[in-house]
Amino acid sequence: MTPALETIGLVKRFGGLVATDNVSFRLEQGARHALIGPNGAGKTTFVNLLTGVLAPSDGQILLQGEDVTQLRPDLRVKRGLVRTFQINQLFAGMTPLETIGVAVSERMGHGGDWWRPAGGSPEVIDEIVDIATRFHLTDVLEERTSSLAYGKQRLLEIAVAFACKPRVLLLDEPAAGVPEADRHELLSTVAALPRDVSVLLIEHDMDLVFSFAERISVLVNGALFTEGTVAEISTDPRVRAVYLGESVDE
Amino acid sequence: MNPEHRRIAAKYLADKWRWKPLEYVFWLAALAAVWLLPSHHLILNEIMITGLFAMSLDLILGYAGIASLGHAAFFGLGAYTAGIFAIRVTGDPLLGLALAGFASAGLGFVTSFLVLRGVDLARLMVTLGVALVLGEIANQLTWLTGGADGLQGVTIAPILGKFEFDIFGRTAYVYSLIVSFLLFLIARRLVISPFGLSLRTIRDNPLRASAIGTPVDRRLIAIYTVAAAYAGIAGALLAQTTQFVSLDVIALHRSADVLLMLVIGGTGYLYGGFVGALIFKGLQDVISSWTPQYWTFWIGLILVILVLIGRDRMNLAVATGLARLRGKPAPRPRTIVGDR
Amino acid sequence: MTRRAFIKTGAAAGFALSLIGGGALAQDTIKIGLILPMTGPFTSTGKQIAAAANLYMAQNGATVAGKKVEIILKDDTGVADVTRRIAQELIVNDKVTAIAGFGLTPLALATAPLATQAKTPMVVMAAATGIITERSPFIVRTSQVVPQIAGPFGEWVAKQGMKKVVTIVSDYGPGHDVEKWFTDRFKANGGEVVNLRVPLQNPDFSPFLQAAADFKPDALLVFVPSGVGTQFMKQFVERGLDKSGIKLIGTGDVTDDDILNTIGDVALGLVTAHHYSASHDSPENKAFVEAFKKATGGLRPNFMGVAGYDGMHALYEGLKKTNGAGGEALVNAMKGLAWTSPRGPMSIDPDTRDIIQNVYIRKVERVNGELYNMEFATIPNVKDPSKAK
Amino acid sequence: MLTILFDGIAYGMVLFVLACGLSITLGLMNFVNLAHGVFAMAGGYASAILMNRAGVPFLATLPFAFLIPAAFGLVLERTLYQRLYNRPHLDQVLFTIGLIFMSIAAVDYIMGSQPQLITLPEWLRGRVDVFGVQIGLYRSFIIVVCSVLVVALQMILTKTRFGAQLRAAVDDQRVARGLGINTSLVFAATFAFGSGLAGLGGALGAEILGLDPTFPFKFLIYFMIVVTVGGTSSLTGPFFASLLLGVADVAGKYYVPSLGAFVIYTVMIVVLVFRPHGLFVRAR
Repeated sequence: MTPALETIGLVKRFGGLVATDNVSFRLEQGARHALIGPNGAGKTTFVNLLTGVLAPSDGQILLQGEDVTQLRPDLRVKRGLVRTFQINQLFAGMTPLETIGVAVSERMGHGGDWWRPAGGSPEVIDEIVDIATRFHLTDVLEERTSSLAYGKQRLLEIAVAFACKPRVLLLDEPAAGVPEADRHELLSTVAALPRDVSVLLIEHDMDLVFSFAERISVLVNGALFTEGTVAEISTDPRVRAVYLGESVDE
Repeated sequence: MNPEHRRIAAKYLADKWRWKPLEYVFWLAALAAVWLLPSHHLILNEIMITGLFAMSLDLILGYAGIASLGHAAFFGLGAYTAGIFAIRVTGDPLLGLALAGFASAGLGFVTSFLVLRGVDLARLMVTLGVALVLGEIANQLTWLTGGADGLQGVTIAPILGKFEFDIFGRTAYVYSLIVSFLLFLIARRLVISPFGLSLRTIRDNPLRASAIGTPVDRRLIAIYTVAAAYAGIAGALLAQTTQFVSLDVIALHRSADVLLMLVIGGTGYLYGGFVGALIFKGLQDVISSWTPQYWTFWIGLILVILVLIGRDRMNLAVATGLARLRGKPAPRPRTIVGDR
Repeated sequence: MTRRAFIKTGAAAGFALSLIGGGALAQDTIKIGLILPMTGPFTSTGKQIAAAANLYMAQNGATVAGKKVEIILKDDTGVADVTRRIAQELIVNDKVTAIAGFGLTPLALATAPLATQAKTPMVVMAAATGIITERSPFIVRTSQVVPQIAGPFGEWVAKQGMKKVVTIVSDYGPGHDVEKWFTDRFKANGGEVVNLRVPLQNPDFSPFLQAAADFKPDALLVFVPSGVGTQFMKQFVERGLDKSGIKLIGTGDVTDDDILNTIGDVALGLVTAHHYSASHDSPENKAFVEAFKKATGGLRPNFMGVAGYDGMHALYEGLKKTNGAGGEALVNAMKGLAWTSPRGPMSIDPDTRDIIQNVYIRKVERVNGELYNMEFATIPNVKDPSKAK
Repeated sequence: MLTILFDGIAYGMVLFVLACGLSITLGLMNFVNLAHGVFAMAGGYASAILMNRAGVPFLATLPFAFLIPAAFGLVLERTLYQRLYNRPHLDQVLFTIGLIFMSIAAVDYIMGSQPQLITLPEWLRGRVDVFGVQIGLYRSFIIVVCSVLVVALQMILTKTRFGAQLRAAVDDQRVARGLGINTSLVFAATFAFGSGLAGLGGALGAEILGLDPTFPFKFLIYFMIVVTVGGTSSLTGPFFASLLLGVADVAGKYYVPSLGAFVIYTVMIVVLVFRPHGLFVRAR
């Protein structure tokens, strides 16, 4: 089967620094895959390459088998590659209702429509409410995003991505900074994502990774260090060494 | 799905585009001035045109977050287009208006590529530079624009062949009012549309806007072009109602004044431009007839006080009132360069 | 009444009102709208004219033909469309008998059609481009016309034996006029001219001075707005051009009496042509200068001031003749007026409504510790050559 | 040819001294102080008044041209500016434009609208011939003074304790405060210093640029161009930008006078389109 997302020999250099070093990576259809690595391993750069925020120095990115290496970020989103951000990237002056609404309209191709009022069509409203319900946001629909509790903002962060109907979802440390009390709500929401969405979880928190992922890739110094099932990775002494900062002898 | 939630959401969105009482008050008052303030039509005409101009700036600053210090480039191009068209082709005002709109839209489209990238301070200076260059071109093309002496001999035919421009500025005011109102209606549709909403996402967070599939650059190009067309039409209105065009239509002070007025009136709710123009021009008129030489001091003092005690509080009566009636929080001040 | 008809009637009635507004309606007071640059870079023009106009009224009484004269002073803000709107409001709302002032050419040109439309006399007291008076039959000018000064000056300079002159003018209407008329007359008398133009907003003249020096001319003619001229002269001297045998000459704008004294020694020896100098040797002028200084706390009147003073004189004399009526009658009454102004003999050309006056050739000298433009040659009764066909 | 280059450099130097204060407030303190020209004007007027009314020689007025605007800046900073540090930039723009309006009218009222003139001492007038190149003495003087200033400023910023404190305060106010730095005092001192520099620039530049009440508006564009083209992250950026613009402007006007006015704006647009953060800012 064609992988949902694949990179072939992906390289990104910043001047002399190699941030992504010849990464060839496959995300299978419907996967629950985690990408881990110590700080500075190049996880964020890798995500930025996948979503098109950065252009790779070399290599290819295939989305459902289609080469999207040169494609603009918004067009990748239209093809189903959607991400969330490690640090909330929301629209401070808007409400969750508007935020989800704009994502839904955009996905339905209404984004350039300048004559009909936003939310004029019933199916848009239906979908907004549907998503808000799924992400426990119905009680704060009309509040300003900047005044929401952090946990709610975090949920909104994922809800917005979900509103884009992803086929491949990149979750960048979804639980980062979420207070313990709200954590469960968030994690159960993530776990309940439909099975036809392939998920790549970029994470620091090993507990979360082990509970969610079925496969794990380890990124070290920009290069793919190893890959395997949860069991393989959790028992791999080299991975442990990397995380403990010890030198690894291959 | 809980139908109650659905009802609330639908109502919330519907409220966004419903007309609020204060909006009716505003436009009815503007209309009533046709009969009630006959001796003020000249300045009202100027305020209306400036208000329209400021509204066009609001479209890019208030909604899309593009700060411009060269918006007069489009205003000026519109004014010159309308003036030259009247001299060389025909004095029909509506044709001139349309042509001016198209010309400025064209310039807006071309120059929009210059403002796509870049931080706000750079945008301010690039737009400023474009306007300065254009002003210099207008100065040098003396055969076409009249250069520093101004474009003379503009005669405008009666509107629709019937309404002649009179010396009291009555026709002028009614004309500007109608054109401004129609353009306002379109702008109002535009800002509540999905397109308008997507602009606000770009203003708030372009990175995320792109990550939900919004083609950021295209949207910015589109709104910049529309705003340029609006500014061009405002310029054409000025050229037609004063039947003269001089280099100051494009000068820096016009760009700066319109930015001032918009900020005074508040950004992001379309009326800010009109309110700001009314306050600024009104004050200027009153104070300068009281002290022709030192009125700038008092205007300056008012600006300083305005900022010190907080523009939001000063605007409370108008802006929050309007906003509350429109069912959304008070318009927030926007930043030019971004807060640290 | 339909709305259209309403507007039409309103407009018609309004126009009728404006026709008589100039005369019959102004029963007890004669209002004169004075629109001047009171803020911005040309403030000194506004101050001079306003002070001189007030001085004239103080000296000659505030009544003419039994009616009280009142000046309404407005700031033009330096913007053409605002100036026009203010003039329009003065005509429509304040029902002024005449509008006056106008510091800059585009502002005057923007307002000219209004004067025609409302049949309101418009006295131009500063703006000096030739075409202004041709834009409306209601315009009378009491300042000067650029060709009137630059043309004869070109001729005079040629007659002094100079062969090659570089002109440096600011890139706007009056500058172009100076360039054209000086060049034409100088060439006609056998000289050779190189023309350079400087942007209006230009802080540093060094590149232009360098370019001018490269031509090694006998003289360098300069025309820049009053005030900026100082910068020019300083940089001229700084580059040592004064010692290189190049004579700096100009129209009197650069040695404006208002600032001449503060320019300092760099101005010494500068030869200029103009219609007014505060040092003009006549009893009228001595009285005027003294009264002006007294009224303004020591300010020396310049050519703007005298134009304001004479503008009021023209209006007063005209109003006397029409017995206080405005409109076309007032313009006709002002045509052909002749009197001895502080600047010397002057008159209003009945054909062009423009000014006829002497042009003086002057040299900057130190007199009693102060710098003055000392007149040493006179070209009498110069008409505007651009209209003398 | 070399004379043109020389003139351009001198012109650029004047621009730099005028603008570097702005690059400090805008770049380091992130405050859009459009009223920067007001302080420059204050310096120019201080110098002119002292010279013309009190007969103080030109050089002796220069310290006052620095100190008076600095004091003036300090007072304004303590009373007004500091309230606006955390306000949106549009508020700062509005506020400082208000200040410009007020200052123009006030100076006009007090001093009159006529230009103020500075008389140079004899030894700074005229020009000398150096290896066939005509060098204006005053312009050489400006180049020397400004060069010293640039070096001194860079030293202060990078080598002194105050410079370190300032950079710390700018990077993160809270952390700096935690380290025991009195950020409010540092900002006040910096603002006063920037105002003083502007004043010095006003006094030095008055001879070349002229000085009248409209000064703050007339040269605002030039300040802004220098600061944006140079970038706001350092002082060397604006310095080289000033030189570049000065030379481009003077050379442009000399070689293609008809296009003279376009040169400086075109340079700015091109630079900012390709380097929105300024010419001399290292790419991220």
